[in-house]
Amino acid sequence: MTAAASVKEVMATFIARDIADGEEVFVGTNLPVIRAAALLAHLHHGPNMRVMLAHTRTNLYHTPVIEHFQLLADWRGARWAEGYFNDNEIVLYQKSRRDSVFFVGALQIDAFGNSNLIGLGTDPRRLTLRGPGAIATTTNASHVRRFYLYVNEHSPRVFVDSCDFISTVGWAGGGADARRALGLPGGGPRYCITPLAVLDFEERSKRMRLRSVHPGVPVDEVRARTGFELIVPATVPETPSPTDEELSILRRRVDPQGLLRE
Amino acid sequence: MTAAASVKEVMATFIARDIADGEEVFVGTNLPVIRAAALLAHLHHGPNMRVMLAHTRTNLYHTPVIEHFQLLADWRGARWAEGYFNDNEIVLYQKSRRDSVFFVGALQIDAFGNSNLIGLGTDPRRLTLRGPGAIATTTNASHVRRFYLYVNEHSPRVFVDSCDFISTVGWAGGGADARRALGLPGGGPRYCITPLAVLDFEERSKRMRLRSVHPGVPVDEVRARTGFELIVPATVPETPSPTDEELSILRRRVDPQGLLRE
Amino acid sequence: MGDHPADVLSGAAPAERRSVVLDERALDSWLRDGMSIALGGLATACHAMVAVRHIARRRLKDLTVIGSAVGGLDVDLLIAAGCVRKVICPYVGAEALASIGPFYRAAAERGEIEVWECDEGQYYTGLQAAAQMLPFLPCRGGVGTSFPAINPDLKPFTDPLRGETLLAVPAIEPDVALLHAAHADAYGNVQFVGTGYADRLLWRAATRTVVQVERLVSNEEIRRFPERTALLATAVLRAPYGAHPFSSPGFYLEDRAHIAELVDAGRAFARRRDRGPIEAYLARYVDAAPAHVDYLEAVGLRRLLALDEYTG
Amino acid sequence: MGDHPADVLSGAAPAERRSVVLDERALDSWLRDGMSIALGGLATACHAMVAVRHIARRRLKDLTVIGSAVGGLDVDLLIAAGCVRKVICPYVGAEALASIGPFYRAAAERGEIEVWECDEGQYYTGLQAAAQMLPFLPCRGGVGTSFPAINPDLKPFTDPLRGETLLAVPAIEPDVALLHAAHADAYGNVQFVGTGYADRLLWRAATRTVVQVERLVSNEEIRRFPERTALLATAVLRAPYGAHPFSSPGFYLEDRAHIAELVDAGRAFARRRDRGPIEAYLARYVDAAPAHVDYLEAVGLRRLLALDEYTG
Repeated sequence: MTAAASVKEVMATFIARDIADGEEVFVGTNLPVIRAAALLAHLHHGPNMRVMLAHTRTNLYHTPVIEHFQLLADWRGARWAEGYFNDNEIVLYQKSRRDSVFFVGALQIDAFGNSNLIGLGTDPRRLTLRGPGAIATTTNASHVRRFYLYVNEHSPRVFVDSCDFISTVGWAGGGADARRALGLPGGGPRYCITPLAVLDFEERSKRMRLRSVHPGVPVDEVRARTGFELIVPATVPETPSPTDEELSILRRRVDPQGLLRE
Repeated sequence: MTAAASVKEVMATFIARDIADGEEVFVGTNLPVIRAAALLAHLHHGPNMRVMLAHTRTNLYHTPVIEHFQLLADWRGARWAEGYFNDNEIVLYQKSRRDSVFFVGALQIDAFGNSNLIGLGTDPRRLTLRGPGAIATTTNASHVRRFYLYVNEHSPRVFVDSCDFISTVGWAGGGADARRALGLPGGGPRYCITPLAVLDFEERSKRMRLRSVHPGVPVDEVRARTGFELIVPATVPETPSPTDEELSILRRRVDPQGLLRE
Repeated sequence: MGDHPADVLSGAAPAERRSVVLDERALDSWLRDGMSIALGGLATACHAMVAVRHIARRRLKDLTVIGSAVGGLDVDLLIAAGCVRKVICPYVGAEALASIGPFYRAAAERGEIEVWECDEGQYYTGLQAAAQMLPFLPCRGGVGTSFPAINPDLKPFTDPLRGETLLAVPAIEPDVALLHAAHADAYGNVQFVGTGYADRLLWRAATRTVVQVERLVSNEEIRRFPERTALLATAVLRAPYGAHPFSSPGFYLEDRAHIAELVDAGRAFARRRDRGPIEAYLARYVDAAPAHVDYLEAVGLRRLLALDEYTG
Repeated sequence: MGDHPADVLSGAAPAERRSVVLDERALDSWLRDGMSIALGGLATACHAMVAVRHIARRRLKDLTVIGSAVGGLDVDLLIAAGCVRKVICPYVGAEALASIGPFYRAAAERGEIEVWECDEGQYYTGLQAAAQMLPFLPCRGGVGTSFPAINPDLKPFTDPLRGETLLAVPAIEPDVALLHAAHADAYGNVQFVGTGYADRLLWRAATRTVVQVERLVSNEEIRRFPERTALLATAVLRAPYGAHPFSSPGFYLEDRAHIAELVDAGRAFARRRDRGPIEAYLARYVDAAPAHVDYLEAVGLRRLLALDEYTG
């Protein structure tokens, strides 16, 4: 009955299913997949989630259609507010929001999920490419129970042997104890979601491992477009597609404009 | 025309004249002299003072009569609010309120204006007298441009050679450099006001010095009721009495109940 | 991955948004011996007295009580009931009504409770550290004083950048914060009349927060003034007159006669070690009043209605 | 005692409460070369653009610009005008409208500006230190990363209590904070529509704070909702549409066409080192518009009225 799910709809669904009721999500602006994932989780199985939107906290479980706002500070997104928060409070007061579901973008990611938003080059005073900067990723990823790496491009220039700079720690030099050794209370990266696949971290070494490929993506392509040695199990499942119910929530309530189908 | 000023009215007037327009004052509750001093300064020459009352900030320059509230948290005192503040902000954010006019009470005060609100005794686990505690005096007195010591009793048990414990630093071991040596940015105690006299601190040694005696108080009495060697100049003036204008503001607008005349 | 809520939840999603409104009797599940408990309000206002009396009624033991920065007689009552091992509070008393809490003073002087000596700056610094998930935060207030000698948890250190001497204050981490506020909706959106003192910080620092409110309101009423929402409670308890004998901004003044009863009982104990008056007080207002409404009846409706801010 | 205001004031008390409302032309007295200037708002909203354009018009030099945590193109404009020596900001850009500020990127890559590399946690920690008058505050975010190597001001140290490794962040101390808000009275009581982002903290950290407002209101209107008063400004500037081309919550949306002009000028410079477009932009919107109203006329009334939040 519904048209086949797009790759972005598959990605959003995978993430949404991993978000539990009661957790805190930020309805982002710049990344439609992450915005859709947060709202799908909320509307599908998360009536008690804390939904952060335009520096307000709300609950949209009964909101028929959630308009998409392209900019973080678009005040129209505050119409549903149950409370306001100040930007500095949300970044500094980590204890009251350890269950925040956090996403980290990157220019570069290494085999242990360490990532770089600072820039490319060797001399930080003369970067060959000045990156956007770390925003809140460094501090949030140090404290939240888990976070997700998310990139729009799956290529050897993103997935590198070693980042030029590290702005967010994943599993540092590797090993399940790596973060504890650094004194980071956060749970670390759980998955890395790309346009080709879902990657996770092998339990002991915490090296990146291919968990599933999106529909139609060959395993070899993922391996070829990853710049480091990726752990590839004997059998790699396909990233599951949304159910009709999930797809209908996505297309009717979350993304009627079809940003995920472009 | 007006009846002679009471000692408490003289004390309040002395303090009020030392408070400049534009400064921040807390309208306290428990100490009528300090409350009256703050309001007299505001109504007499401080139209731009920040008046802190019941955890709100306001301006009462045109308020005909300012009702006295006996308790810090009496919400009726908030009726004039221009803004609210949280207790933790007022204590931690010292930079935006260095011009706050602050008063420190004490169980004991030594010759250099160090003071004690913790208690009396030798073993802190078994105080012979458990004091009320330091409230915010320690931190505020470390930062504000100046503060005042204020006591309701002038006796050798208050003015001691050495405090059993020090909860607020005055001039530490003495000397104009004592506070800088400790790294305390605040300007230190400026005056000590008692029911008998006003004391200040000799410029070089920062030892306590008799500055003026209240009307009718003999210099010898002050010396006798001070438990340490007080610097007494050859001539000691009398603490000036309020003008008719000041007295009329006190009695009509600040203290119609006559708490200062009891 | 057991830390991940998705693994914990059965996967069966609740159909609707859950109410966090608590039945008084369910308070037991939030409180136990040895806990570290933060009490909101300030001085003679807005203490969570339904919860405090519940603790006293249960005679919980060995509590670390983190009173408000200007701690009230809520702390004194818990000491009177024998619930307290340690007090973290820059002051305990009721200003003009009791310059210092009589039970607090007596217990401290007799070494029956441990006092974590601090001023408000050190106190808030420790709570701030907990809220920020930091092991400590630095504080200048206390340098040059007796605090580090009296309270070895306040450790002088040299700041790594400019070499100044500061005090390191360890995180003060309440297991639960017990607050009283004007109103909340069923989902834990709490709004104050007034400033809320430092209750927001207690919430940020505490693992869980239970808030008593004068009124339960609709979610729509909360959304009407979202800028007034101060915090998100883990649980909400409807408690009209729930701060009595203390004041509740916008609702009622403190009950001075009742507070005097408590203070007099304290003085009898402090001066003559006579526990008669406090035992009578506890029997009447705590033990014989299992529910909040029983307590209010014991106080009496006429008394309660006489506490109005403007006709009182 | 020269530090004591009573000695400074002539003793002659002003007869009335002073207005802190500023004439645009008086902005000069608040700003000078080499200053450390904090800019409020966030991303594409609520930047103090009247003040920012004033700085650009004067071509002030060697400024340290402390942008908002998600810094906008207000920072980029100052870099374009050659006013900036150093940027303290976790991000500079306009999200979907410009993933990174083009002048910021070009100047940083060419080493023409110094970037104080930080994330939001380190940034807010430094401002918090200034507000608390502390030489530093600790931060966990950055441990295990390249930040300390790139920015030696972020110094790893061992916490004196538990021995954890943390970063010491020095106080970030703005000489002046330039903010934009909804309204204020003549005495500097500032209220926002919306959250105010982190403007309260910039105010607490800064030595002085100048606030542009959409509306000047009566003191009585401020007292009607005192809980909404966010900060007390040192000076207030009436500036309707004063955040343009950025949005002002409750008043207008960002002007995307105008922002595109600026971004395109930036890209011409970044890609071809062609300063033509930005010089044309500065000539038209900055130099030829000495007063805010001149700027608004250059933008055009039709354009301004088309930025409405709900009919737009």
